[in-house]
Amino acid sequence: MSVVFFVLTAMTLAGALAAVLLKNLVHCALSLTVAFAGLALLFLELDAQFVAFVQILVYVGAVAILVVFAILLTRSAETPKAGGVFSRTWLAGLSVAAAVFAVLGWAVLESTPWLPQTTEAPAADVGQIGEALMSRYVLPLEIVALLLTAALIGAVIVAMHEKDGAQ
Amino acid sequence: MAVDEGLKIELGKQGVFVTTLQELYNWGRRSSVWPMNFGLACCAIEMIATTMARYDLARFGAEVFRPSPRQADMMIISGTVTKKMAPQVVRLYNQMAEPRYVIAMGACAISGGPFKQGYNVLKGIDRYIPVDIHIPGCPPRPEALLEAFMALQKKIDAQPLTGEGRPRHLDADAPGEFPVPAQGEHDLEPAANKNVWTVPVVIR
Amino acid sequence: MIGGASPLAGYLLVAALMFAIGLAGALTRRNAILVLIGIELMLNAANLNLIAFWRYGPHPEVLTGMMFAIFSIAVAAAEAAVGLGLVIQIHRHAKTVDVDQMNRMKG
Amino acid sequence: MKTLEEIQAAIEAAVPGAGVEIVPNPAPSGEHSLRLKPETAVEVATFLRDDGELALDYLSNVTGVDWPDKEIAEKVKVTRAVTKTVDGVEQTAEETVEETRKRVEPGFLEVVYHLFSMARSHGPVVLRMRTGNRSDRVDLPSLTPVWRSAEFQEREIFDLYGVVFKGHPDLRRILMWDGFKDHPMRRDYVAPDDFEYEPTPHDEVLARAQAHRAAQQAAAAAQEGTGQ
Amino acid sequence: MTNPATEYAAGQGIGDARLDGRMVVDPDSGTDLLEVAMGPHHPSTHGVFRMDVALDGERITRLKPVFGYLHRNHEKLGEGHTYLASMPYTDRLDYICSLTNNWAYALAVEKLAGQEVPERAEYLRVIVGELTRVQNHALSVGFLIQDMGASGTPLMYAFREREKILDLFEALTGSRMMCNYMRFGGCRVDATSEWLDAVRKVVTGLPQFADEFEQLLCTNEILMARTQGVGVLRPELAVSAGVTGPALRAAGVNYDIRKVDRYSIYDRFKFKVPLGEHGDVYDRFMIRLLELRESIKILEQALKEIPDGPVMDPKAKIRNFRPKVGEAYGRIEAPKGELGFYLISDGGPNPYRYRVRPPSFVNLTILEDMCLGHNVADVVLILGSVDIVLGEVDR
Amino acid sequence: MLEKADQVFVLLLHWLVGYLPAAWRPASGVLLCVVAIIAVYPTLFALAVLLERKGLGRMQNRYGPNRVGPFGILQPVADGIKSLTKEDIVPFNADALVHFIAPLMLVVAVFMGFAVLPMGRNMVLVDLDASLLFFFAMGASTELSVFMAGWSSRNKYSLLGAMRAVAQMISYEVPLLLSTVGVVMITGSLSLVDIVDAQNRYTWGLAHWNVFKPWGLAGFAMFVIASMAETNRSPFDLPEGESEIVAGYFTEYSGFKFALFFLGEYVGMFGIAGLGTSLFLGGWSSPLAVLSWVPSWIWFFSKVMVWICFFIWVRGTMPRLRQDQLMNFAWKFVLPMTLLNLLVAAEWRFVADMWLRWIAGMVIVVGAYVLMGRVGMRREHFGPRTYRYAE
Amino acid sequence: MLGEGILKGLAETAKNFAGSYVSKDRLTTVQYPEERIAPIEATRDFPFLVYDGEDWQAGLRCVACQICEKECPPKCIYIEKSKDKKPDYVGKPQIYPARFDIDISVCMSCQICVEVCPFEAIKMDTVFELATEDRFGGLLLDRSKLAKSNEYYHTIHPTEAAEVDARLAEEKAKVEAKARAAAEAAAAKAAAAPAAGAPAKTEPPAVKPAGGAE
Repeated sequence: MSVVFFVLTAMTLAGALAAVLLKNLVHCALSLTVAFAGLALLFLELDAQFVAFVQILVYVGAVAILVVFAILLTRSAETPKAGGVFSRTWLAGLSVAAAVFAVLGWAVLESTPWLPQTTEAPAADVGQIGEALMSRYVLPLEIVALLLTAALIGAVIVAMHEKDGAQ
Repeated sequence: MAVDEGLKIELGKQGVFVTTLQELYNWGRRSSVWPMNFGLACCAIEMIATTMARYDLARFGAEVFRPSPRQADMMIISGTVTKKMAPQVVRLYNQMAEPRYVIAMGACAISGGPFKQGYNVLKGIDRYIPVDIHIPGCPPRPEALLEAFMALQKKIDAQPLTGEGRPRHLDADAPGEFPVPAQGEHDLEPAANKNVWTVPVVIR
Repeated sequence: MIGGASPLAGYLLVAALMFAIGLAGALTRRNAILVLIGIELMLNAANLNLIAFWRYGPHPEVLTGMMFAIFSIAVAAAEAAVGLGLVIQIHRHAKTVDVDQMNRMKG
Repeated sequence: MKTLEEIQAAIEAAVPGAGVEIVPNPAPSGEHSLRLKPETAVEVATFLRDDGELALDYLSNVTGVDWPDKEIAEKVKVTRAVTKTVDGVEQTAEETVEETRKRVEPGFLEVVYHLFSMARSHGPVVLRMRTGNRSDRVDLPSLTPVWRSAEFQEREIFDLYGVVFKGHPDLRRILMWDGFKDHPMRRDYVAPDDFEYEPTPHDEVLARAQAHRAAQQAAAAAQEGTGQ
Repeated sequence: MTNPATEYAAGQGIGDARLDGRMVVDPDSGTDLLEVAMGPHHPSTHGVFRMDVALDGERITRLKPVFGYLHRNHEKLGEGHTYLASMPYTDRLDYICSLTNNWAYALAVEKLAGQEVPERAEYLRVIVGELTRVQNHALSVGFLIQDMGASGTPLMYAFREREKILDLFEALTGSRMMCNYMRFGGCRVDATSEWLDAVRKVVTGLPQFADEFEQLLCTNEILMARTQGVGVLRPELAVSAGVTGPALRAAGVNYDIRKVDRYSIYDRFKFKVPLGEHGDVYDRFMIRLLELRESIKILEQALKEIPDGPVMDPKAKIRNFRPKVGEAYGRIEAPKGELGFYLISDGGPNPYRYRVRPPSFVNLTILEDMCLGHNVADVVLILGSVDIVLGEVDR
Repeated sequence: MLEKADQVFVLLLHWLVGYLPAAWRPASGVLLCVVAIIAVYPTLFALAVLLERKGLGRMQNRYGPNRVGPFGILQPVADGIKSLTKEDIVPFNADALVHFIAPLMLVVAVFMGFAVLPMGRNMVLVDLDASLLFFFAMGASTELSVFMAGWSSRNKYSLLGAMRAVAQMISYEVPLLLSTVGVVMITGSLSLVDIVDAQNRYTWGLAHWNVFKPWGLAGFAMFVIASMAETNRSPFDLPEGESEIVAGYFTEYSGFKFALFFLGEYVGMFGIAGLGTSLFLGGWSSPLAVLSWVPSWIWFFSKVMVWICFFIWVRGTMPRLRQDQLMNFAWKFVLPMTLLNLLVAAEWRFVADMWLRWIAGMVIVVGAYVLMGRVGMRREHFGPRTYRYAE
Repeated sequence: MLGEGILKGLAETAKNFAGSYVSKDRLTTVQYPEERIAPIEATRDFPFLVYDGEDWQAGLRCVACQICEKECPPKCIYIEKSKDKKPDYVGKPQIYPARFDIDISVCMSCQICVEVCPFEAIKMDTVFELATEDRFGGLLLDRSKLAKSNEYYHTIHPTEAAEVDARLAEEKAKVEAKARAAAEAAAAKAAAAPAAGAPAKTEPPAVKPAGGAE
């Protein structure tokens, strides 16, 4: 447990909190990227270089931008809501979330003594990951590839303007 | 800041070059004057000609025509300012970041020029914004613009950073924004900004 | 401090907290995009768990946790794309992204 | 190309009651023009455009002209009945007297159209129309539906002269700003006075500059007075 | 791309001077329209010109040009000045081609007063007029490519050539741009034989310049992709809207006033009129380059045939010039289209009515029709291909 | 001696670090390298700006800046001083924090990329085994800063420019990434050091640069196109297309923040040029075996500068594309070509016969290029025209 | 083929780039303050008043006929006639301009004043380096600033000046011939010609800025 860990944790959690609490949606999205970046750094701290870079490439480079585009396209950043930013049932939602956190936290704390203590960094370079992907995990890889293609096509179709003739 | 001229020359002879902060600042300001991409009428063509191969304003490092007033240092009012256009010109000037300079290029920009008797022509842009250099001519030759540019450089060079003749942006009391005239039913209102434009007393 | 006992516990707590924040966001915000953001946060919390377990787990050389995280990121990206596409489409029809108002069945 | 008289005849044949007059032009250019009645102008214009032989498909130029009210002093021979007492008997006799009468001929705004044919490469045919007066009867039919090129030029005439074109699709001010009130090309337009500093004034400018100068000097004197 | 930023720095955003945008909802389509005002100070509106544009995404659904930012009251001033004093003002109409403006005005006054022009003066007029056309076309093509985002290279080449021509103008008339050269009944000064030799030298170099320009641009894929099929102008609409000049001929209508009116001495020269087929921006661009080459041909012939003689009608009066009562409309094929002057004389020293029929103003009538359905980026190109000069549009 | 010249910076570093206590050495070594990078690239940026202005001038028959300092070399310095001292305007309505962070974030992200570029033999800050991925991850985060700049300014043109920039950068990131996959496939590594090492071999005195192979050539061409778009260089400089949207996303920026954008843009160019050099042009290796004595870092930096000069040359010649054409070009031409290139790379990998793989590779690459070019031009209905004349 | 035109264009710019180092045609810049374009004789910028002889006040050709003032299109000339008369270069007593101002901030360099001047008194100058910070003082030229010698006129427009001189000489000869004839006819009367008044002193500046030093 180093100082780095606490700093990164603080950054990540602050980003996450800001992302759900801020009023301006673009600010939410930008805080979300802070959370993502913090998470990527946590992955680096956990010796998972590859995942960290993928996290930045995918989340910061793509998902955050997508969110931002969606916000601009739906113009939700500028229209202040009449009834505030939170849902009518916010209390219920909050209590559910609190309950979940309580359960999870309790579980973690309870199981602490049994958790493993290994500290030496496992070797996981890109070559190994590649080999694993092509051997043991080739089936999931292919399925994910298929899924991604389907999702891509789906997203395009969903977001595509209907032609005028379709109406 | 106050290094004796004679001492400086003496040091220079011995290979020691003294540059004061003021000189460095003025040198930087004067060597990198980016004009705004802004043209109004006939003179704009001569202004463009000045940036072209024959005259090459770029030699002075001033070919970086910025389309955004925020990044421009100099506004060349090149051509007739009409009353319909004047508010926009003032607004653009207001949008520029200090230090900013204005060159009124050509007769129309200075005084309305040949068109001054027209009902829609502003009689000189210095009724609303402060002008640093005036170039007469209709239109002035490209060389005249280059000369004016060098005159502006000289003017910048001569400005002390403190005291009486300091540039406007270092003077806390100097106005940073200039009121934009409104287009009234018959004329611009007001017809001139009294803080900028002091009508000379005519001895005649 | 608990973290001192096992670094894994610290990560797990962070992940739990982040999951809770994401859940709270998804459940309490009115804007559909914010709901998606909350879901992303939850997914990321899960990823953190996966990586942490891989790192401190008994068999890191098998790379299971890491693989899981990679696949999860890929799927999450696809999910975000489709989800946001849906939100935009709903906005186009219903002229709102307020989940409280998205209660009509027809577009 | 047909002569103007032939064109006039053709118009009369095609549009009965068109009432087209020929306005002569004494200049060496010899470009005489046809004066249209506003009521039938659009029909006549359409005919001129569509007629196979004339095919005036190209409207080049639209001009506004302001003819202000003219004060005309003319000598008129007036015959009037005069009661005279001749020899104690009242007689009514007719007498012709020459007298100078001043009358104000009402001015009008005129619009001139120059037509050419691109298909047949001939022209110009000049059309003119007049408004009733310069103040309230200033509407004329717009020829924009016939020739698109009139669109901006008619707008300009509306802006600068104040002719209102009926049937124009988008009649707004074009050169001056929207809040502007005057029609500056009219001959009686008074330009705004901003001759505060005139180093080389002439004529009326001189007069205005002097007025400004006097005011200026008075102000300066007043300031001096308060200053001391 | 719809755009949420409706408010910007109050009165101080850059957008404020350039555009004044608000969001309106088109009740018919239900989509959001974005209203943008391009100009009056916009880097590529060729001066102070504004276009009020309504955008559906990036597609133009409405475009209204707004004029008057350079309205210098030319016509009003013309009515207050003598016939002669208006001549230097015509220089400032289309300030790129002052000599053709001089020519059109001189032609109109000559028509009004019935004056003759000596033969040598006619030749000189043709020479300077065609030189003007060459430099105007080079410039307009250069500006068009500049609007397309080239970093100035074609414009620089155009200006390189223009400077050579301007040197000729200066040597003949004394000024680079505002020549004030023609007079009613001839030209102000005679050309020396050295000047004519200098013109010959420049004219010999022009084809090489045209080649270079074509090499640089004509088959450039980016240029073709951006200009072909953009801003199509149908010939019927062009005729109805009174479009003249290269824009009309690019639409395929064979109408060149030099051929139609045969004014001056154009019937003596052999030259052809290039015609476009598609009427798009690329055609207008190419027609200008081809016309430039035809102008070179005219120049070569005129320089060969120019006779000796006076350049001024000895009967012409410079001062106290009072034409008889009447009116006249004189027009020429200026580089931008039909430039006409309509003069009414009441017998006084000043024209009673002085009207300019500016080609670029009338050509702008169809700007909206050409732009509808295109992209914002195309508007800039279409406007560039119409080739306007604001001095002439607003007068 | 030559050996020493080659390793001069490495030796210098070791010598400097040698003075420090052993515990501080690794950290201070990294710090020194970072300082070196931060010092070198802005200098190169100044040089490139001057080169661009002078080079463009020469292309346009003029001199370019030549008065500020001898031959104008102090021009960038003057520009720097001016920009530093210029008033910094934050628009009244702008989001001041985001407005402030955006240029910083751009510059930081752009500089991060240099950490993995091998700038000479043994001259790499961190030799990650996923360095290519790292570079792209950093490149991806610049998009966000561009968006932040455009959005926070609260100006329509800024936002439009930012949207355009982001859309363009995302679109071209895909082909940019895919064009490098061929290299990764053949080299079998994501590490730039390994990739350069693999090219540093010679046959008949000629280097084994990837660009000399069919898949490398096609990949290189696509990489060049995509890199121009990625760095917003002409003819893909739409986000700052001044004829349409003023100055794009930095319309509202003035003074030092604007200078940072300027810097970020050029340093980004260096980064991508360095990456392309490492991937296709053999990084720091010399083109001919006989020239191997020239220090490796000279090769690297001169290749980068040549790349920049090419960018300048293109900028001096081209008009710019339109937004939709830009997108179409990315998705309908560059992307298919890069995908096809993967096929060629695979063919190269698995066909053993020397001549067959050469011929097959060339045929596929050239054939596909010609075919797609033709089809594309025909579908968009453009091509040279002829004109008729009337007498 | 796709890319062909682009390559052609690149070749063209490369040609110009390389050419700029070898050919003057491809490096057209004239580095203004040091180098100048060869002066073109016909060039005109702003008008000036020609004087003959040494003393500008005595030698001014202008007789204040005010034709140029009337004909000037932008009305930038301001003339006040003198009350007295002074002998001109021929020796004939003439009215001279007591004040002759040209506002070059309005002047459009159209040369009409030169054309209409019957006395060859006003000509066009070639000086264009007039940029000034002082709008009111710097751009309103009075007699003293406008007067330039005939020699100067010869240096800037040699051909034109020679023609003018020839024409003037011819006129002078004519005038002299006439004068001789007149003198012979009325020798007695001619002796009593009134002497011209002393020339006016140097003009005070026409205007001064409101907050000026004066």
